[in-house]
Amino acid sequence: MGVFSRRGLLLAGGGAASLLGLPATARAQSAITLKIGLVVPLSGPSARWGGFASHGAELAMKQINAAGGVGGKPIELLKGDSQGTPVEAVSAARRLISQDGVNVILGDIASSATIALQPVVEEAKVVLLNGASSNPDITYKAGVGGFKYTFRSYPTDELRARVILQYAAEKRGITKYAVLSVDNDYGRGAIAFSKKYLPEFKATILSEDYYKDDETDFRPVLSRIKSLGAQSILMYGLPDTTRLIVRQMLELGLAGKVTLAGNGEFTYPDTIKVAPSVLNGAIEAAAWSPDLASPRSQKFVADYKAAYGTEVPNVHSYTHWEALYLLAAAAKAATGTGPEALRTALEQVDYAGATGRVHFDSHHQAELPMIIYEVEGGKAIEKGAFTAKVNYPT
Amino acid sequence: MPAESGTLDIQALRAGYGPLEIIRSLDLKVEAGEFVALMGPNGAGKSTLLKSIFGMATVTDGRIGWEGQDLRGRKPGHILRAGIAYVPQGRCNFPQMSVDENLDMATYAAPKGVGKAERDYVFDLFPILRERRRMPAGYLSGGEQQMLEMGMAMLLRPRLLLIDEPSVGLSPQTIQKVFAEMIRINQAGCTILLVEQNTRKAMEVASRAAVLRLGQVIWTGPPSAISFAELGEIFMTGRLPGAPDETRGQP
Amino acid sequence: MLTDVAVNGITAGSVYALVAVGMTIIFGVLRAINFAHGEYYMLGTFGAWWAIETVELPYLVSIPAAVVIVGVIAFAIGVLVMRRLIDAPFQIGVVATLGVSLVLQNVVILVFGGSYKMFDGGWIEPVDIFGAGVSQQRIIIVIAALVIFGGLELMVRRTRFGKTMRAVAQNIEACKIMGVDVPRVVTGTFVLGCCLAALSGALTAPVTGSLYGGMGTAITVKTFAIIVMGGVGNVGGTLLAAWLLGLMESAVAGYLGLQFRDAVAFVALIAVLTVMPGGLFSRRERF
Amino acid sequence: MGSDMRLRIGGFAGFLALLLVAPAFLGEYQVHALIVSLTFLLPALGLNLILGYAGMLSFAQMAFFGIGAYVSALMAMRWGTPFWLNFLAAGVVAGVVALPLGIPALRLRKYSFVMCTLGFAVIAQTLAKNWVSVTRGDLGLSNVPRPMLGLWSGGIEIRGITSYYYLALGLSVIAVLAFLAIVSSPAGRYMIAIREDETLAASVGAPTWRYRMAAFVLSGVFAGCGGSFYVHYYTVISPTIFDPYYGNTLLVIVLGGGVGTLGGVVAGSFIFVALSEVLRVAPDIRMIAYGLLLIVVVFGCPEGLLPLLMRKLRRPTHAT
Repeated sequence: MGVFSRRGLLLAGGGAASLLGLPATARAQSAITLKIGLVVPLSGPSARWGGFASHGAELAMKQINAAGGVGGKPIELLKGDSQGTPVEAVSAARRLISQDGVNVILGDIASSATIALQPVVEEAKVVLLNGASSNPDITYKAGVGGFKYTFRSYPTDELRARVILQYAAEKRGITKYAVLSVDNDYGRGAIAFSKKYLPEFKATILSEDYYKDDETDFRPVLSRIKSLGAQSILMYGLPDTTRLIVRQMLELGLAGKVTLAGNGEFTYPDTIKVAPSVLNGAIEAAAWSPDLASPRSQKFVADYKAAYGTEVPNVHSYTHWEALYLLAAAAKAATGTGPEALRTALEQVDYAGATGRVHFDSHHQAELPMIIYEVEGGKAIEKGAFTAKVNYPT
Repeated sequence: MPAESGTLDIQALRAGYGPLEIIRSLDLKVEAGEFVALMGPNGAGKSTLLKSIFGMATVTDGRIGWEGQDLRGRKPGHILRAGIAYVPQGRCNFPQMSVDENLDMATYAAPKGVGKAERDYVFDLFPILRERRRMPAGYLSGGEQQMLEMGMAMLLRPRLLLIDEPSVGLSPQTIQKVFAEMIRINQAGCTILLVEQNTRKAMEVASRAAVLRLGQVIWTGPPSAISFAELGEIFMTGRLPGAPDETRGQP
Repeated sequence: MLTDVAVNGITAGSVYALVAVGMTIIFGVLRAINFAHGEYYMLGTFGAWWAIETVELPYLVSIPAAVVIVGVIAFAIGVLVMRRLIDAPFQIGVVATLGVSLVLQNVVILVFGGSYKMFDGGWIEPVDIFGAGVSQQRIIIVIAALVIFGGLELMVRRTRFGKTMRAVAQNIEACKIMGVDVPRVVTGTFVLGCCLAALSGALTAPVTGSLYGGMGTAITVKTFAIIVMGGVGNVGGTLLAAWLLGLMESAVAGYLGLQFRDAVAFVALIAVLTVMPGGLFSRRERF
Repeated sequence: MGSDMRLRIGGFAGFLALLLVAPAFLGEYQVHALIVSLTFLLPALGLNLILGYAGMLSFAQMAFFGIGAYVSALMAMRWGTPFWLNFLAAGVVAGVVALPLGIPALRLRKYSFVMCTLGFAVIAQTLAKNWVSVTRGDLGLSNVPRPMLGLWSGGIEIRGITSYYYLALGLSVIAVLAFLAIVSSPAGRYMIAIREDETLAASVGAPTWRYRMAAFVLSGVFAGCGGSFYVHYYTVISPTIFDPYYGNTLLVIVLGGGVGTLGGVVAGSFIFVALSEVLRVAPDIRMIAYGLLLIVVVFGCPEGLLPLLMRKLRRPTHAT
């Protein structure tokens, strides 16, 4: 990781706002018609993630089209079910590309599915925009790394892992961790990155546990963590499971003794409500949070809740929602109408999203900030946004 | 059709399992109090005939007359209540339930269950069952289990008892006992229709034999009217020795 | 730590036991592996959640509501699907119940949306037991498991329906000959088994906290291991096997690491079957 | 019998001819769907062997598929070995792994065996997740090289979808021939005898356990080889390969197509993959419709789709 810069939190993107506000015909001359294929799990156990993503993308489509679409032409959004598996994801994408003629594939959430999509879109010359997968290989191998049509508008877990350790060490003096993360590429990957930066902050890991995404009983592990005397649980986990874990921490009397650090919606009001005494002091690095002060983000949360009853958007809702605006911005700026034009436009895009400026590096990885939150007195407090360049293996 | 108590009158019966037809236009009449042994080679349709009567095979055509009503299309529960019981081939009890519980299950079809009198009737028929009443059926010997099954069938005081191969897997002495019990049951007034592979034994006890071949009754008459050799000939060729081709009716 | 392991093991095992016993009695009468069993657990959770969120019933009332809802659904599936499995070869049961599982899971996703929901309700305040903290809800689950197993044991031994269930499990042909309405017994047992899974779902929802359409799959798989270890069709054995698995998992998760926990059930299963092919507890005492 | 045999051979030849020319008339997506069918065909043939011919339902099939995929990917990535070698090695390793599992498991009764093999898949997944130094754990192995059709190194690289298709088709034809050779060998006939009546087969001296074992190991070989093709086509392998999704798809193909028949399994691979693809027109209700179809199919033709079709085809010839 290269330059590590701290800066103030970016507020609402002026670019995006103007994009919405402008009369639809004003820049219509060369806009690409966007036909987007959303490939996410819509059935089976993984549908719990795909549900948020498709809600977010559908909301953006409706909003953009209501505002006149892109250059006067509406965005089309077609869904394909991947069930979170490579086989289904590739089948869905192939159908969307060759039957429906989409020019963008948005997805998947599962990294293995996204990786399987990369060669497919490359061959078909269709842009693949990913807003949720965390496997570093996806952009190590993209852009100058090989796959010219793959883009990821989601911050890397390497950045996340580092900022958490740094904040915890510098601001809170935490150096003794127990790992409890989800047993998938996201949880395991984030911990692997954390291990890389542990020496820098003189931190150690006392124990390491990974849970299945349908795990419901954490009591044995929490009992052990309690007896080990860890200061903090380093957790890269699933939001719904986080709530379960904090409940069980409360049961076992860990409140006030061990804090949470990492990511997994620790700082969402709904989570804090479950066990405020456990979550006091919890530190989270988030790509986005519904608490984000940015007006653009606040409006998104309000619109989303209005559209889907009481459902609170999660980070996938946000990234897939924002992805459509990002694509719209690129499509407008494109010179020409072919796949090459859209790809080039994305490479050059300079877009102001709710969390900050989106710009893709040479590996088509968006440079996005991580926002640090800390729970103080039952409320999540923004502690700043951090960005850094990724150092790619050569 | 006169409603005669204990009379079974099967006419032009066609039956089998699903699309497979085994009984092909079969006629058979059994009078009250008779002890009829069904004989014939494997696959002749003997067991299927019993199952058809008891509502456990697919009957496609014909009539199963019983005391004036047609049993065709009826379920076993109804047939039991109509006074017919069935002891199938192979084990037909609940091995992990006690003898008492087995007898309880046997009264499932009775409208109000069965009282002490019926139970005592069965225990008097088969005294060994009284001694073993708390023992799981699976612990009984093969002969005792056969008796339990006959006892279960007799519990509802049937007027017609269908028995399929009671001697399979039993020792000669036990076979002797089982057959003696059947004769006693028959003498007590219960009509019996027996399928038995042990032809010699069956001919000893039955009052009438009926020979089946390819799903039809091809000969019937008292066991004394047919010799063993002749029986074998029928099994093989479907004809009585010396008889013309179309021999198939009643004598 | 040892107390923790024991307390955790028993509470987790009781949850498994409630789901598994339903599967084991269904297996007993049908000789069919029910791949959709976890879905009834899921439906029970959703039923309780729906009753609380939409009808605004209190949690205590939402439990019987969930059981009744699932009972009705199970009755329909029992009549339409499960009855047809009585005389069918076992492969038919595999595909049919897989189909049922797909339908139930994805209808729930279609109706309620794919994203997970949070469950509010129950009593999750911790209580101290020998130095280990346990929520009240877990104590309720353990008590419920004991009461239900006691009740089931009484039912299968003493009642006419219970005896008939055992009879169907032991010799289905004999039952037909005795005039037993086998389809009705099968449907009844199926509904009972599904209601037990639903009850478990509603009871554990407060401690699992979240719910989503696909949550049943994992339960189904683990339940398989328990019913085989307990001796298929053995009610008492199921409870013991479930507790034993709960304890083993708890020990492995506590001393080795959570990531090895799911393999425990199956390593134990394979080990048990290598030594005792009939399961840990006698198969003779079916039910 | 003779006309039946001719019908079968004719049917297969016609079907193969159709498959050979298919890409000329189909779009990339449809060709891809055919590749998916062929990808499932290999493990399905293996499942058919153990289930249809030895009468044991195995869930280990997808574990063998995954093991084969990992072996093939690792060989290609670490040593740059050619595809044919990876393919064979995947089959051999999967078969070898099947052996120690079969020793305890094949002594068990039907249902216990089902659970045991299911357990094996869970254990294989745990291993894939935790043996990070080899499998990279959950990150999985990505950018697995495309198949190299050379004698040792270099050679032709399979790239476009049509080339993949013909590779898959070629491998499938070999697999089908191998399957035919196995089931028509004396060992295959023993397997059928065991399936029909185990006690009888044992009483006439057929070493039932040994033939079951052979069927189980061979089922592993088929699955392992299938995994090898899979990984070189999708270029990614992660522990999710051991999830129930794949195993369930296989079961549906074999049981829905016609268990214990070769044609049924071949037809099942195409019919059920096609069905799941056709239903993509309605993504929201796709899996509901698929589930309902499974129920209808399984009760409508319990012995599988192909036997039913064959009967429908044959009936008119009988009538004349």
